[in-house]
Amino acid sequence: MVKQLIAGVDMGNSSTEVALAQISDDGVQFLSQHLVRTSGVKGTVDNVTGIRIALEEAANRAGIRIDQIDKVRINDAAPVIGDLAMDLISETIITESSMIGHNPDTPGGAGLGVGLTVPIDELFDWTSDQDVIVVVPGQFDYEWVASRINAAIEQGIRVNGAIVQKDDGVLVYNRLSKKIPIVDEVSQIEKVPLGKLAVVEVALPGQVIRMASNPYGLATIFQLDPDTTIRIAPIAKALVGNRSAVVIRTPQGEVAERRIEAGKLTLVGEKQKVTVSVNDGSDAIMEAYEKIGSLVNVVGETATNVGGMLNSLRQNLAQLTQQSPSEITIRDLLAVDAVVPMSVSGAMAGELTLETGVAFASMVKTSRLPIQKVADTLAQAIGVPVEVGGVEAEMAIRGALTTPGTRKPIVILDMGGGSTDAAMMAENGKITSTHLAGAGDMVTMLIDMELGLNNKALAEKIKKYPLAKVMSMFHMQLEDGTTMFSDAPLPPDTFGRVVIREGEDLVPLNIKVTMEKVREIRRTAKKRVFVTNGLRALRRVVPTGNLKHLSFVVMVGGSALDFEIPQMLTEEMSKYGIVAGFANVRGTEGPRNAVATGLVLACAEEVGER
Amino acid sequence: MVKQLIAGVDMGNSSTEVALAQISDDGVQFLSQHLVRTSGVKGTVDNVTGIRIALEEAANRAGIRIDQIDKVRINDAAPVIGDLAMDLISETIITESSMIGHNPDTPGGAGLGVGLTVPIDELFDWTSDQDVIVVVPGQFDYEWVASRINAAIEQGIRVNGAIVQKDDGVLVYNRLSKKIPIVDEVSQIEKVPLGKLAVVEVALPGQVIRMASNPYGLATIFQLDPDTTIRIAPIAKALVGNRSAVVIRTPQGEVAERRIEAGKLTLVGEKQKVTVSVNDGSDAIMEAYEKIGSLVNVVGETATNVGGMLNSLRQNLAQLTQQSPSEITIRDLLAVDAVVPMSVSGAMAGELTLETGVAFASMVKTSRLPIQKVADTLAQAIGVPVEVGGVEAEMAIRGALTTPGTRKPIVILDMGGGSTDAAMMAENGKITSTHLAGAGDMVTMLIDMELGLNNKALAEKIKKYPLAKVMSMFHMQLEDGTTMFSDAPLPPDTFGRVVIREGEDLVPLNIKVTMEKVREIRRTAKKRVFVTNGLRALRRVVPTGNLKHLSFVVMVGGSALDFEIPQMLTEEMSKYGIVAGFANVRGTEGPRNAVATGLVLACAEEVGER
Amino acid sequence: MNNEIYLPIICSPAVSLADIQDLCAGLEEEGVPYQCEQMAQEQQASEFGAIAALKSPLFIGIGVDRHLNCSLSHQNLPGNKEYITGSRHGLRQFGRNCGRLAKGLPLVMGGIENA
Amino acid sequence: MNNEIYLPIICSPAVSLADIQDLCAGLEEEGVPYQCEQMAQEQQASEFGAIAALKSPLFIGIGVDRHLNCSLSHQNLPGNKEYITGSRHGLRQFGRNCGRLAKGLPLVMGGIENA
Ligand SMILES: Nc1ncnc2c1ncn2[C@@H]1O[C@H](COP(=O)(O)OP(=O)(O)O)[C@@H](O)[C@H]1O
Ligand SMILES: Nc1ncnc2c1ncn2[C@@H]1O[C@H](COP(=O)(O)OP(=O)(O)O)[C@@H](O)[C@H]1O
Ligand SMILES: [Mg+2]
Ligand SMILES: [Mg+2]
Repeated sequence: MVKQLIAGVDMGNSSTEVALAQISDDGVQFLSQHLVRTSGVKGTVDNVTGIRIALEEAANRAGIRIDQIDKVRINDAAPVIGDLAMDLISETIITESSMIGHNPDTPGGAGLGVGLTVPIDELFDWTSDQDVIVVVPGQFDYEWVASRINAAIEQGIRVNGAIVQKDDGVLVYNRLSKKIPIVDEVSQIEKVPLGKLAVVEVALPGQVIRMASNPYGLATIFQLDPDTTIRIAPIAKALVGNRSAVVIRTPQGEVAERRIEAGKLTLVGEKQKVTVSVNDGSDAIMEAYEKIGSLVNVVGETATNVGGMLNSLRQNLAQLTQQSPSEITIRDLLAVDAVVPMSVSGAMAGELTLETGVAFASMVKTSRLPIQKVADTLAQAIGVPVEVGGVEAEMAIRGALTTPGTRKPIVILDMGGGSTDAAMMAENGKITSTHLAGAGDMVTMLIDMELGLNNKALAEKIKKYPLAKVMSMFHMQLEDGTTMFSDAPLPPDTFGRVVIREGEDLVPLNIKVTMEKVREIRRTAKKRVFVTNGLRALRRVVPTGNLKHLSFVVMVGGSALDFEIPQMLTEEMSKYGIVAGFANVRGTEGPRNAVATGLVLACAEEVGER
Repeated sequence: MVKQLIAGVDMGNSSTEVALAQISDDGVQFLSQHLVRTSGVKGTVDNVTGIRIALEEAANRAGIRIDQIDKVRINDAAPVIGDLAMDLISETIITESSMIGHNPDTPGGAGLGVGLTVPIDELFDWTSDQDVIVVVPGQFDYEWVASRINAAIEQGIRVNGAIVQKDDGVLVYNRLSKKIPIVDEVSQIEKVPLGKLAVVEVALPGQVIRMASNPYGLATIFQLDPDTTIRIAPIAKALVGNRSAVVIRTPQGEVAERRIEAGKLTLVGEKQKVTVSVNDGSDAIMEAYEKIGSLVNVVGETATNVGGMLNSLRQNLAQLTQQSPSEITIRDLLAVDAVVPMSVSGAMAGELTLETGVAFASMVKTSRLPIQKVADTLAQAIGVPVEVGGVEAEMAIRGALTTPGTRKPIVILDMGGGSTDAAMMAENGKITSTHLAGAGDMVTMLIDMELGLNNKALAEKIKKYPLAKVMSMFHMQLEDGTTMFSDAPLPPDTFGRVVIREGEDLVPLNIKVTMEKVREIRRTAKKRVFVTNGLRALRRVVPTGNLKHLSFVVMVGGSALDFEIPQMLTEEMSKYGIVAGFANVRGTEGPRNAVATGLVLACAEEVGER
Repeated sequence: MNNEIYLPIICSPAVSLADIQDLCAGLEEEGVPYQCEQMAQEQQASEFGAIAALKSPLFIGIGVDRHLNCSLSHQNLPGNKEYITGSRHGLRQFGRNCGRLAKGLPLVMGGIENA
Repeated sequence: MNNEIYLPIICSPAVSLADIQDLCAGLEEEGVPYQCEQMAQEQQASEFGAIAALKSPLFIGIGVDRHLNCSLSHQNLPGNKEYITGSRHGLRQFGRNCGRLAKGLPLVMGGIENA
């Protein structure tokens, strides 16, 4: 009777997984499994450190020593590597300080005031038949400011509004005898042009301004002719949705939304090329891609943003895979539109606007990975025979088929960090596979950019855990509206904020965004990457290209652990009558360990055949 | 020197507006204006009552008597009438009670339990080596239920979960010695099949279930073969996003999302016809429409939903306009997708699902309206000469051009209740106009349906006023996140609810929807109707069809008073370099009174020419 | 413990725990802890409620009179003003609504009399 | 008035209104009403804060000691535990944050010491 201890090892870009089993005449009995972060770039000898730790832990759990293992089999990892980049295609620029449209938390009063901009210390130098908007730099005290405005009004100077540098809007307002709207927290007040006609508008709490955000409102206020109205219109547009605003009329003052020349992409197919401008957005790019069918390479226009982007990508990947940059060809591309908060150039109060951009994931085929070298090094390190065996896609399917309720024909979606890999096993056992750019890391990048975090680790947490909003010292509201009490006071740095519920820990987000907005960004990012890629993958691997001929789709990989991605695909694919869900490898492991399990099963079969 | 008192009267579908002015050698001096609800159907003598009241009030405000007016001019109202309808295209049906996926507020415990469904009073009749899910009808007291379950567990009966009719989940849970997940508030518990294998899953607060919403999770639990997994997959899909669920395995049990045969529409153009299935959704319908160019009529497939819908529409309009139904031809159509909460047929706990549907606005040209008759009756009633004069579109443009910052070429969008009317005046004064189906009333209908209110008046309020959420007895959160305190306690019926802030009044919404969701539905409805129609209108009236050749778009009408619709158009149209905003008629009236003002101005011109 | 979260219920001397069992069940189902206390003197439900509110870590409190009329008060409500009231016929729902008030959830309607 | 909303500030006998003007300005800018009261006996800021919280219709209160150390407490916090603290060098921001606590808004960071 043969009785062997066999370990399967799956090296991925992010994770290394191990399955340990005993093979005997009674069949295969799995003893343990383990997962560690992949050490180094996939397919290099750096991986050995990680594999060894994983094997040791698995052996440990099975109650054996690593040198008791009879054979280790590692997967012939697919020679693909992904990378990410982002390109802005719009930019908002203010020239000549013609507006401030920011939203201080506590402006003063409400209403509309029009007049010439006058510094508070020159208020009495003005003739009394002028309408005035008073400009208050930070060095002045609110008591003094208020009394001075009151005195000026007493003298008949028509003060109709105020622009204040410090957060003093309400304080000044409360001390005025005649009530005027006040916009405060204008940090760069020295940029406010003086002696110019200006309007200050503040809306009631919970409402938005109506006059300054309407071009004809501005035309009425400033008595503009039609030509000037055309020039000032982008200001009105930029103010849509604000609670408060200041607009100052200067001869050259302008707000422009500039399209950045992001450059053109040339998608090189097997038979044809298509060139598309990045400015046209992701839909246009993906449509062009669809037209040319399979991709041979992507080239960016030189001396443009996208050109530079693709160059640095090639450089990166060349370094990683130790090839020359010219050998690197992009074999798949996923473009996704993103809306990114950016600070307005030329602004006076740190205003942000939402600019549009395109995010790219790209996928490069490298020359064959030196897996044999990894195997040899590993064998030496642990003193156990190591063999390279089994195409990754085939092993993944084998492992996934241990999920209850599945059978051939089947498609697996391996949703990892850098790529989404798909493989189909037909009725007759024939396997087709494909590798797509864009997976978990792209979701993380999109969340990071769209929330303006500049913090990958935080974005990764937002991706993985549910949100809440801390409503008081002792309770918070969860994503679904449920209230949750706390006996101990919630930490001050979480108070009033959106927090990530990482188990018992609360990680606060220091951004001015509602919980619902964060949730929406998180979910849209997941949809844009994984629903898109799920469908792209199916169209590639299903022989007829017609999704209705398919019954089973099984998701594996790290991103199949996500608390909502698999459900999004379940919903989407049900439209085509496809049963889709995350795997439950061996009925117990969930979406993890498919390839490692497949390796063991393949090995067992061979042993059995002998 | 001529000195005349002239009144312009604009009869709309919803509102009747009046402008009163004195014409002299010095020009036109507007004295007053007024607006009333239109009495009766536009263009019928029923209107006279309303017009008279409006004239009286305007005269009153100007300090004159109505019989001092020298001349009344009423507009030659456009002979168009709109109507609305809605058609569902999907429906969820449960057969044989195979699932309950509802979300009680207070389920008990958390986790997953599997077993045969057994009534609580037969619990001890079961052999002890069975896994059991206990079914608890409403007549049993929670104390008794808990003690019985405890006793059963003591005896070795494996009770793994409970399905409870009353809202007793937490009460029972708190009294159990072994903790199990409990789904409660299952109102129709008598429909739960007994002696069948069932799973009860409850997620932690703020989280969603993962096993019952994954087809392979259900396959693992019920040990299903692939074919059965295919049949049970729609159940998993239907449970996506729930916090708790019960799935019971019965031989015929099934949840199906049925496509209702909504029928086909035939769009008849001048040269060609296109037939499109309502099931294909609004985009397909509007694309088909675009292909055929201008519409001569729309016909619905007989004996289908949409056929019936178009028939009753014709009936309605025939009655309104006193024509025969066969004379009624649909000259414009706006289709919009809508997601509507509906109760699941065959459900056990009053579950709702979101079904898809298509909403239609349609526009009918009637024969010329009997305006002269209205004029004659009015003249008799008030003893002042009344003349019919001026095409509505021309008058509207004239009035709108009194907005500061505007000039020819200009487009006005008259955004009313039943229709969106557009007119362009070219450089040379030539006017092109068009009437489009879909305006304010369609927005109200969409809000009503998508929130499942069945209350038009409430939906109209949601459209017009901002929202808040009452967070405690003494404070609420406004749409923009601002907190607002109240000295007096907020009424109990608003507590914890989303409310409409109609001035000082708070109108509570008795639905389980977040403030953000209501806001999103409101804003999307506005966008789908008015942004779509704005662009459709421009393409029709701009001679080249190229929007970039246009500079000024001015919005008038009731829906231009909306607190966000004009800003949406300002934003959208700025993409084409168009200056768009709501009118400020005469620099003071905002988007109201354009036609009435235009009528007075036209009249004054004629007087001057004489 | 000083920082424990609970909702105080203050009852008439004529009321037994069994009488208000349904009220307590409503609170328990909503997951809101409570503590009952009996007064020596007869008073009105609203007066009991106001006393309960004053000592409540949740700022609201329940009063129950001898007829099982119930009253919920808040510390910030002047005098003995009640926010919601209940009677012997709707104890479970009144308790449930008190729990929902503590949690910031909308009340379940039908049978609630606004004070 | 019994139902007025305000935030109590309880100060050391050594502190004058002028000393805490900045603190008050922070509260006023946030639109939160306050009332100041001076104690006869010297105590710690956290003790003053706990007293202020107990009488506060907003359930939070501010204490200020003779050195202008400030403390914000909540009725539900055990003993004299503080939620946030401030010093003479950040009175305006401390006041602002107290106002934001009353309104449920996130605190402005920089210079806040968590207690
Ligand atoms: N619990 C989780 N929820 C969501 N995403 C996860 C979770 N765990 C891992 N991931 C994501 O899975 C990706 C890595 O998947 P993995 O299968 O380990 O990668 P690879 O196949 O490239 O080795 C990362 O993007 C990571 O963020
Ligand atoms: N303040 C407002 N905000 C939003 N919509 C409004 C407002 N006032 C009126 N409306 C909408 O305007 C529409 C009626 O517009 P109106 O110009 O009076 O119609 P018509 O031109 O058909 O007479 C209705 O749909 C109504 O809901
Ligand atoms: Mg301020
Ligand atoms: Mg319950």
